Amino acid sequence: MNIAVDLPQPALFPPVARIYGEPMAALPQDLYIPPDALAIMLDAFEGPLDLLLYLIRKANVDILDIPMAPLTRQYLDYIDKMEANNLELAAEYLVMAAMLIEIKSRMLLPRPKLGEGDEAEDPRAELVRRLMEYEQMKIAGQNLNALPQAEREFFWVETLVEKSLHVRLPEVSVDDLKEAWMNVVRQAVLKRNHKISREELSVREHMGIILRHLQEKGGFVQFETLFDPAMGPPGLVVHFIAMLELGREKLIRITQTEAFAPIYVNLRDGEPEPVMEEDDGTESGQENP
Amino acid sequence: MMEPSQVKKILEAALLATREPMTTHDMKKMFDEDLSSDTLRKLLDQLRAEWAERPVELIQLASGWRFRTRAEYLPYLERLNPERPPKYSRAVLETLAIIAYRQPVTRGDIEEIRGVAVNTNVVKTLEERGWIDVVGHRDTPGRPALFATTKQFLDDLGLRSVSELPPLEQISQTLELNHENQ
Amino acid sequence: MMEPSQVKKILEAALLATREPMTTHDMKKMFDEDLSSDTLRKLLDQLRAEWAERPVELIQLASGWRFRTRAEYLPYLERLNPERPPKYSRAVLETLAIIAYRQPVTRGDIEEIRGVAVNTNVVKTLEERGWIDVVGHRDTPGRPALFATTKQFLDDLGLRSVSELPPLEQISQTLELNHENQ
Repeated sequence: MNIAVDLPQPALFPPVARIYGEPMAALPQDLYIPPDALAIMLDAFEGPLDLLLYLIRKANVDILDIPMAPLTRQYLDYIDKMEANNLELAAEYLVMAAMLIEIKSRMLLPRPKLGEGDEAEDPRAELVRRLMEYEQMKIAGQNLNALPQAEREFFWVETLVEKSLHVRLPEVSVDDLKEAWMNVVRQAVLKRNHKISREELSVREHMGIILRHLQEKGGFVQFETLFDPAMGPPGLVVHFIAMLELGREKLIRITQTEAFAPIYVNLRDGEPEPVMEEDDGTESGQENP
Repeated sequence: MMEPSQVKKILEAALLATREPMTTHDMKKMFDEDLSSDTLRKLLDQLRAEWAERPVELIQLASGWRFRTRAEYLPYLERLNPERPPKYSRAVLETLAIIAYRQPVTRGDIEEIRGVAVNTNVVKTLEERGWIDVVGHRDTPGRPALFATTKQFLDDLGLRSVSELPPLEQISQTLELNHENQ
Repeated sequence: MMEPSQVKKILEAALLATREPMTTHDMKKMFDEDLSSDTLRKLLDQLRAEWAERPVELIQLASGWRFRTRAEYLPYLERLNPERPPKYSRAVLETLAIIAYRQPVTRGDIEEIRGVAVNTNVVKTLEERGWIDVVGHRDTPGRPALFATTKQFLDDLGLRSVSELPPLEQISQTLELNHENQ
């Protein structure tokens, strides 16, 4: 219905009527259209159906009872004018002209009866069906256009996601570790028949625990404080062996000034080794000679 | 077991951040434990209610759920983006309507309804917008492509399905009724 | 005159929908009436406070303001588009294995066992992860640092103690078996 609403020069075609409440620019009554305006008119129509609909709606006739003679005359006038002005006319307009003439001529003839009680089809029926379907889709297009549209009537919410805020760390499983260790061993075997000791693993862990404990306590603790009864007998034994191992590896020093005196354990870390002590092999520890 | 309130917060975070409508299948993927469709639906309804008074709303679309700004804020928001989406010509809108309401259709079907040849650019415009695509070929000579509207078309119009399109004006019905009366 | 609460809602809608950080200049553009920088700042601070308990936060970046998903929700969002988990290099894993099985060890010990020099980054990677640390120094020339695994390492691998690692003996046997089969 909104046929002429897109006309770029409303001054030429001011709305003179409203159909379904929408303004509509009327063609001049005699269909005389200035040549330059004709090009605009042609652009304004989406094709022969659109033009026909316009003519029908303008004449305010019932679409189901189209007066074929005046409609055809108007349509042909329009086509002639366009051709006279050498405007390029889509072939569809000429096809429609032929169709209109055919319908008009068939309406002049008596309708042949197909059978008892059967009424022959109105020659206009197909045209009417097409006009209505077209009009329906034309309105539907406008209705679609009226729906709220993303980025036109509303906007999607999209908060910032900064992946860098969450650094994903590699995961390592016990199996990965085992696999890595097997690699190491395999390499070692290949290289130089490296001896793999069957050392009790927990001793090594406890060595770390003792060293860490000593560091926390300033590198110097009383022997007893190293042992927490909560470790249980096996834990205490392992812990004790770890302490001896640390001593053997010269990582700690275990000292006692005299029998039954407190035993002290201290880190050899950061403390210069009194040379004489190791060299003469005495058990005197820190005692003054 | 995660608290429902925590699940809801995670859903909210995801829905606010998503770049596409989120399916419930996606939502469930975020959680270790199984989230029943019922529970999920209940939480989404709660979220929607909680946002009822706020300037953005949670809506369900053809391809999932997403937050969008409410229509009443358009006059302010549009001042931020002078670049608006293109205004479509009547040819584009009519073609879109035919594809939307009569899908799947061939170019020939569209030409028959509109009574004019379909300009290639019209179809291209709609394809590039992601609103229509080829869903098959009709088994007739030339095997013409069949066009249909996409989920994105529905999403962009805030619809869940084609059945939510505005109903067609009942022109054809009038025609049939009148025919019977003749 | 628009109510401050209404201005705040419009700001909220715009900030939630923006794809780029919004400058205060942009924000002012949305309103007919002059919005003083002071008022704007106050409203933004209020918004930030209102969102304090929510899964997204209003932040000020160099180029403007924007809502951002809080970091604690990223692990869930990540499951929507899972990326391949990062992996440690063989050098890192082997070094870790040596430290775990032979602790406390020096870098020299590791080099001796692996037969190659230990890259500083390898040790740094493990230290930064909190999986190893220096528990002392061996009393040999240069006083090299002794590395051991930490409690965090045990926690992260789900172990109660290092003794729960697959025993060396078993590994060696497997290896010998494999060798025999070869």
